[in-house]
Amino acid sequence: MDRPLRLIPTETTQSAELARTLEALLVVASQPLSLEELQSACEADAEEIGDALELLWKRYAEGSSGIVLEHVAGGFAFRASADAAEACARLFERPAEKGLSQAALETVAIVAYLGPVSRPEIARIRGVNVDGVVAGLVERGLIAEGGRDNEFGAIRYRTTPLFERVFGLESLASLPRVDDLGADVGEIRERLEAVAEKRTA
Amino acid sequence: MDRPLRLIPTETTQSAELARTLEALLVVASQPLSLEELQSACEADAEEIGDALELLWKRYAEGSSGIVLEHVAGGFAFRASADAAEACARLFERPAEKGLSQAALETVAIVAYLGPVSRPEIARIRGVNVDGVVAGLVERGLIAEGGRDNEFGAIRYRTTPLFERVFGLESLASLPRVDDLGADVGEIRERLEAVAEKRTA
Amino acid sequence: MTVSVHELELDLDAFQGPFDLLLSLVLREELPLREIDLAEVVIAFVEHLDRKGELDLDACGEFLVLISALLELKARAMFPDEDAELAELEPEEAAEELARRLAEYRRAKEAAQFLRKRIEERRTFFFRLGPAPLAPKVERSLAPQEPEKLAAALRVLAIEPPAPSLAHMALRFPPVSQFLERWRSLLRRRSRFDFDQEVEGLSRVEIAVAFLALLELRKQDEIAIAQAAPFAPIRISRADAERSLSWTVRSA
Repeated sequence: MDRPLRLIPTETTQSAELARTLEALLVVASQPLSLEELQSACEADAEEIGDALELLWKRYAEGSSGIVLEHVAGGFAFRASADAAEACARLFERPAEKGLSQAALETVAIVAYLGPVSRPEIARIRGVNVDGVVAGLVERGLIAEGGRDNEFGAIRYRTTPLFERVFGLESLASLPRVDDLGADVGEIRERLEAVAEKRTA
Repeated sequence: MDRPLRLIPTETTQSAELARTLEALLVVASQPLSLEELQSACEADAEEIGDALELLWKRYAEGSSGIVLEHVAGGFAFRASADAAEACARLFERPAEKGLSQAALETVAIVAYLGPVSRPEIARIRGVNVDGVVAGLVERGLIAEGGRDNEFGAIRYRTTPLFERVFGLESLASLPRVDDLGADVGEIRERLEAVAEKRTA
Repeated sequence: MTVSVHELELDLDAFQGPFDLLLSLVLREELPLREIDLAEVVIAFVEHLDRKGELDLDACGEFLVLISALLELKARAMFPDEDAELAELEPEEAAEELARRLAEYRRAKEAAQFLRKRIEERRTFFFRLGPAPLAPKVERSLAPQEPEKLAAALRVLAIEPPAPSLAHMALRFPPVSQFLERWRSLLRRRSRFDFDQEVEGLSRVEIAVAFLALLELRKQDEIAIAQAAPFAPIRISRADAERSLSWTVRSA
């Protein structure tokens, strides 16, 4: 290194050290790690973790490394850079999302928006039996059992952290609002009015 | 960047690019990746992969990053740096479980009071197959192998010092008394076996 | 014979082609009707009429008949195994329920579309599923345990099994007719009653037979059975009594 020597404030070296610990945690974790998990594993406060994450955020940005840090499913996690997608595709399958049918997407959407919901409730909305689809989604790890309607009632399902990860959501709260038919009705009315106007004109 | 510009040999940039792809592959892999796997994923030859690995080797050496590249039997894999061992241990520490299942409790009680005993003996008393429960207790370190019935006989199990710690016993001699079940180990065993026989009848 | 309806070209999310083809695909059940946005079809028809510049009454009539048939089919499809349930609702309630389900299904479809887009956007993002190859082993620890639990567990194993019971041999089934009479006479005095209240104190077998008697009466259209929600009290009323507003249990 031919950069001039300068005094490095302690704070920065602390952050750098903490950043190394975070790297270590993130590279072995099997799920995104929340701020709280990082804090208690490092025995550091939120601000310290925040500063260290800041460093990692730059180091592992898309384009600067093969490893990319992302904020997803309520936590932080490493993923492969998009540049390496082809190489990754040669080596790894995507068992969670590969070949998801329209029925499966609709079902997992219902669970994400209305969950926890039971199979009968999903069937009622989709208008068909959903037993097979639900079992498939459980197998993929996108939804999981989460309690019962009541003590002896139907099993209810909710989406998993993997669901949020696969679909790149920071949390379920970041699902877009799916509004009532409001927008559609408005659009239909507008188009009909346009026709009517032309006729009377 | 205030570093002087210099010509970078093409080979190096190629290696750097390949190194990024390797980083990506290694961060996604759930098993060590062999040289062959890296080659076919990157569509590169052994020498090219070797050069790229050389770069990673320095970048992810113990002491320079929280992520450490390791060469194990199956190939290459990332691990957490030794410096982060404590933080990792805290991350992977599970909250202590409250208690054992009834099956595990009955099994460990048999081993504690009647041990050393073999799996077939435990199975006879409990009236069910106990292979899974015994394996679980061994894995948790509450019981351990301790000799055989005879030279070629079934493996016998006894409780461990960890078992004594968990149950707050100074030694097996301080197990709660069960005089009501029989005067000595032989009698208790006979009684339990007799009841088990009636149960399965 | 007009040709306007047949030459109506559609360009919908789920279908592209002439209206004719749409009809035949739906009737052959090769295209699920719930995928088709019928409002779009209506708009397409109105725009088509507008382009022709003249009001073709025959075409309008034919279109109205066809589109209402499709709407009814679609409505029925929302209640696959529950026609009876829908039929037993008051018309306004049925309409409301239908609208609610349509809206819910539409929302689910929109959400699914969003999710599909997300998968597409993240197609180039790979991440590890499951633990890292060299992750530390997870330690399972056990909280301190009471030693008395060990003795208790051993004592459980020493409990003599009960002598084989012959009690089930003596199970007696009260005749269904007994309850048929009981329910009929009760309904002669009162227009409705709560099943749970009436069978309080009876044995399980008796309650089962009492319920069978109810189903028999229901089959003969003598009574209506209603339950506000699963596990809520079951309400029985005379078939001729005014209909309850709550959801009606069908054939059970």
